[in-house]
Amino acid sequence: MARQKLRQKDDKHEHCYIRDGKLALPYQYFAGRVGSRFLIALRDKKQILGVKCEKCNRVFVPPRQRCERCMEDLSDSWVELSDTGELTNYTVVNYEDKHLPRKPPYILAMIKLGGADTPLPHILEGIEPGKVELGMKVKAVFADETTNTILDVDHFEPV
Amino acid sequence: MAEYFGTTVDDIFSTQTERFRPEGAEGVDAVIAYDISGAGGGRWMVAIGGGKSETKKLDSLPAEFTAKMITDAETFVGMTVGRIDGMEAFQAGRVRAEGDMAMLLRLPQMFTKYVPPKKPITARDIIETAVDRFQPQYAQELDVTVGYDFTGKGGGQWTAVIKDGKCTLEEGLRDNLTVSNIVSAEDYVDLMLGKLDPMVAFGSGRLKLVGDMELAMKLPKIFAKFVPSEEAEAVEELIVLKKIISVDMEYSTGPVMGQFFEGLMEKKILANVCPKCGRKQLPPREVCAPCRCRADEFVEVGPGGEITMIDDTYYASPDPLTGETRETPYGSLHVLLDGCKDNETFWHMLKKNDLFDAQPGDRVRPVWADERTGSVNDILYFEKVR
Amino acid sequence: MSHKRNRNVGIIGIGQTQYSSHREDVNQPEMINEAVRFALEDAGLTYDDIDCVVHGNMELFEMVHQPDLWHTIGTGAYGKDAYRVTTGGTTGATLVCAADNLVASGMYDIVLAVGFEKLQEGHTTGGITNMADPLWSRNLQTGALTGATAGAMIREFGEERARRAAMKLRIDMDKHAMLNPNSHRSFGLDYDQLDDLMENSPKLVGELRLIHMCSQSDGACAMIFASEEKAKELSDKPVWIRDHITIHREETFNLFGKEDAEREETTHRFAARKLFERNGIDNPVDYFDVFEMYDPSSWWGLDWLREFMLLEGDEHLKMVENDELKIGGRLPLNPSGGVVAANPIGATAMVRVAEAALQIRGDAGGHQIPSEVKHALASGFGGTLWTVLTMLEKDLDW
Amino acid sequence: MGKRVAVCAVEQTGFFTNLWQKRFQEMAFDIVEPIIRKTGVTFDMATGIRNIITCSDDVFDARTISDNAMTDAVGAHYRGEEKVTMDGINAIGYGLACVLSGHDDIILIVGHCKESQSESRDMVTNLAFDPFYYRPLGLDFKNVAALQARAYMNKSGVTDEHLAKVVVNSRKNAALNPAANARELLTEEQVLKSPMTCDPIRLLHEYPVSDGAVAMLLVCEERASEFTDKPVWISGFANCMDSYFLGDKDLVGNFSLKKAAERAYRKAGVKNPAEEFDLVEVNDCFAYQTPMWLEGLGLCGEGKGSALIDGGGLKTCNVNKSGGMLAGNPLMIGGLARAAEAVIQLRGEAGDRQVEGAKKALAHGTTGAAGQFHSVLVLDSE
Repeated sequence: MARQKLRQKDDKHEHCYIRDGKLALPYQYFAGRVGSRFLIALRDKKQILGVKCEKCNRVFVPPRQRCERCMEDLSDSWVELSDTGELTNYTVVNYEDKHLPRKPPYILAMIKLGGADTPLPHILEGIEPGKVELGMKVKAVFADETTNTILDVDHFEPV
Repeated sequence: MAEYFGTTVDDIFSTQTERFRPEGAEGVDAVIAYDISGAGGGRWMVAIGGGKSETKKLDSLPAEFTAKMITDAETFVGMTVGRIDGMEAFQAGRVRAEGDMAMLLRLPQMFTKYVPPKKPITARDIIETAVDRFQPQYAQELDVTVGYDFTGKGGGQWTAVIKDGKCTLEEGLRDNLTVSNIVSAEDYVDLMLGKLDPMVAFGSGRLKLVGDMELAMKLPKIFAKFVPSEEAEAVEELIVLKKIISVDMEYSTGPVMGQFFEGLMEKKILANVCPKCGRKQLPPREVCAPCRCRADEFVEVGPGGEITMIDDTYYASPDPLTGETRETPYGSLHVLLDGCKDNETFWHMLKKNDLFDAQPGDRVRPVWADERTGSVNDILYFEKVR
Repeated sequence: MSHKRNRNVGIIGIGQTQYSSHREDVNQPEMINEAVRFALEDAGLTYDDIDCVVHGNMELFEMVHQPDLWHTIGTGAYGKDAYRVTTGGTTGATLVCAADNLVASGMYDIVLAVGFEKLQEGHTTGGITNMADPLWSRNLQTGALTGATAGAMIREFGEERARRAAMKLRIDMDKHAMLNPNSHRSFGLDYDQLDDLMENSPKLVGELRLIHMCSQSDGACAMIFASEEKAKELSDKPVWIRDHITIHREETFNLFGKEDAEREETTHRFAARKLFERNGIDNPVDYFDVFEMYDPSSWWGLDWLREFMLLEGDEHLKMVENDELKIGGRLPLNPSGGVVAANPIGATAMVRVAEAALQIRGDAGGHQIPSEVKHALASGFGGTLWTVLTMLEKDLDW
Repeated sequence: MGKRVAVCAVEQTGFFTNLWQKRFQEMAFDIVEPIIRKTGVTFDMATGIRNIITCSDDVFDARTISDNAMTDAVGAHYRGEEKVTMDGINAIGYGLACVLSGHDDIILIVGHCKESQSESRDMVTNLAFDPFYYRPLGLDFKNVAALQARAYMNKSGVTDEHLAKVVVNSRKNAALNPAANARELLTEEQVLKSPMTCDPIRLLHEYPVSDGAVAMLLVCEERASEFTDKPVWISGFANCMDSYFLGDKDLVGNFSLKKAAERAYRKAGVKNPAEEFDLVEVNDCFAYQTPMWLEGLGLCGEGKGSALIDGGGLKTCNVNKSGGMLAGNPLMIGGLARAAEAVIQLRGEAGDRQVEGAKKALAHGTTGAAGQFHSVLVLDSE
């Protein structure tokens, strides 16, 4: 592979250089049985599932095998959540970066789905950033193509 | 045809050609022979070349091949469908390889993974386990008939007869059923796999119960929960997300390594010297580790020297900076450059042709790249002085 | 004689997952939680009893930045004090040192330590290669693979004897692994395969062959540590930590050159000598009843035995040849099967301590040493010949 | 706590937006060297430093086991080296344990981070999230902070104008601190006009990308006088973990900070935090965090962050005399840098920004998104 020459950022520092490189490695992440069930329901049935802790009486989303507070096993306590919910918080992301799912500006919101006790972060579209209001009703728009992640809901939009 | 893990060896080879990935096989010209013993085994060859691939079943193995894999049918299928660890099978001698091992290790790049066709669980699969799931302790004194009327696609009709603490299953619906379940075959599967809540199904009318409701409520106890069999488990989808994570970096040389790289560009190898112990460092670093002081004087060493150690490497490791897999075998070596002593060795690569010829004690010299950019690659490799 | 400490610390709970390369059924926190649950059950405690959680692994094996944050849902650290330590392969051993220090200091009474790795989620060899300097050695290194030790031993003891001893040790370890249901690898190797394996096991680097090398495993290990007072109150058979020592070394630029002319002592021997000196142990082979060593390959295991046990000449080869390292032998080495049988890297060095403690308790099951185990040694290995040694005792009588 | 542990020396590189001319190894050795020189400490196995605690992060360093790269630069060749990889202030907590356990007399702590090495620190912190639910949404420590900022501002009445005051105050203090990164004075108007990067967070509300390193020498009580005549005593340390999933927790509840503070205060015998500290260093990566963390630490009443700012409390309470995190420290050692400033102040070596007669100080560190994990350290000069 052809390599670029070492480069200097300024000429004040003798013998000092930068080499452009990467941190790049392959990964494969497993969602596990609990996560797979959630992601498959999302992908195949356009259904958003939560898990309910009977002990704490809370319905969580995203799913997790254990209740973080009381550590009860939640892997068999599925609850179907509504695909609409209430916006509880948001920010307008106005910077650009490779890890971000959209070009700026876009709205990152927290949405409490019907049936859930914990809001879920997701992208809000279909509304001017200046018009977003806490408490507004929003609805999931499912993605056409699956990524087997939470982005199988492509975004939420106002009802 | 013998099945292992629900798949045959033929199933796998019949999809071999369609799983070919030309982009993963650039520049490859190879014949891979397979000698697979045991029931369902046989001999196959897979030819790869010119951006194409061809698979043939053979009576006898080809005389010439790039690499050959020898194993048994069960192990082969198990490895292919991910139920047997290939490395482990290899280590334990259940798989043997002849010829170019590296070519076998490249196969996953050249062919996409074999995925066994999904065999979804049907209502019939589940109802046929009813007798096995019957729990007599909850059915003492019962003399009843339970009807199952599955509608829609994959539907059918069955009757479970419970009497004298025993359960039998018949096809078709009897008359005068004690209780009858009427539900679509699809919903029944979901109910039994826990994907559909029974109360929701009942409440919405998707599940109809006719007859003795009290008995209907007891059914989940009388018949234990359906657990998909080992084979059904195997096709359970577990989500995996593959990613190459890449973040650009600016690696600093600092003034010490910087001087060393300046030297390489001029075909000079510079070591820095510890003012306390006199240790020479290659490549130079700011600090002498044993003395915990700065080492800031530079001396030119080499460029020739004596080999102290060679690592002949057969395992292909990807270059973490490029992701490219190196050709094997290759040799890395430690050289005691002229002007250095003890452990003041220099780590680099050995010329490929010298790999099985050179040994510790031999004289070597660096072969410089024509275009030098201030990197480890400014020296192509060290070659034996003949 | 003993190393000073503010208060004694006992191991009162141990949990390990099955080690495997197939853990698609769980994500990272779920796998960790398995080990945590087993440790709590073992100790008869609940999450509420834990004061502090110590977490460790290597970020780039799974590429999760500060993973203890996400893993809180598996470790149960919510609302608790927490630390995250990581020192390469020695991480698991450092977790034990950290938990010991945190309890002995009086800062916490009961500490849970969790080491894990899900190597299946990353590229292990690439990840290890990534430890090398990006401007130099990253282009030269191949994971943790080197034939240098094999080459040196062949030069010292002759090809036949050295290769035979390394393979004999490999088969000894597999025999032990067959007795341990948690092993990732237990092949059922037999001594009549020795010649065949010596010739036919594929070469990785030089005489380091595939069969000699450790696995890439998924798995987690959790341990619970308590102050002397609490340990006596909560456990019938606490295992006491007597002392530990950590010795690191500069990075690899010249690691495999000749020995340092002035020092002429490896990190392993240096660590063992210092540890045994300050604890008054003259003859480690006789003193210890079991040694759980971090043996990434049979060659290293064989070579390092000489260093850790302060042996001279070919004493270590004789120990292998005379069956002294097998369960029931003079100094059983890795009754668990060792690292060649299972290597979830961030947990591996902790598993050594956990297995040594199980031997002292008499709870090792199928691979329990038949005679009483009172004194145990565990080693961790990482980085560029870093070492951590931990001494465990059955009785508080040193 | 029976026996005590002293901080006997502290050094910092000074913080810069891009120290491209140095490898991080040299950055570390630049501060280890003066510690050796000024205290006379050795690495003798019997009487000197046997154990070094480093603090760094593999992703930021782009090296697996990045402490492997540090061994020579921190003096750990043939000595012990243990890496704490969370906010470096926890290395002080762990160092405390090493000494109090009796295992070590002396601990050298060296924390480093070069945020400038990677193309984007936000890409690094995105990797702190799980791969399926949060990472694909592009969550990073900045946009999650923005969610927390909105929630906090709604609850507390802290306004954009208050945040401008916080930044202006940070810069005023930083101007007097030669080690600080962002030292140019700003007006409130400049802050109010700076672009909204992640509503309600403005560009000037963010800590600047920073490189640097901090080292400290911890010594047991019996031997502290061998190395300094101005020991600073660690009288309390604690930390606490909150929920991972953002929706699970009360974003503005300060749950883990309150718990960490309560435990640290108990150990240090602090009964009335609002009155006892002569100076306070809080790890404020974003301007809204200054008042929010002060509330969590019990230094002003619940919901009284805005009142504190309006009443000039940042000045009278000597909050972030260093300039704070807002003036620029790298993420991995934000809290460690806070502790360094507290030690410098308690030693009376803070020059133009010295708090006269400072005897008791609080240093705070945080790790994770929206303050998932907090650490609290109490230091005394007597």
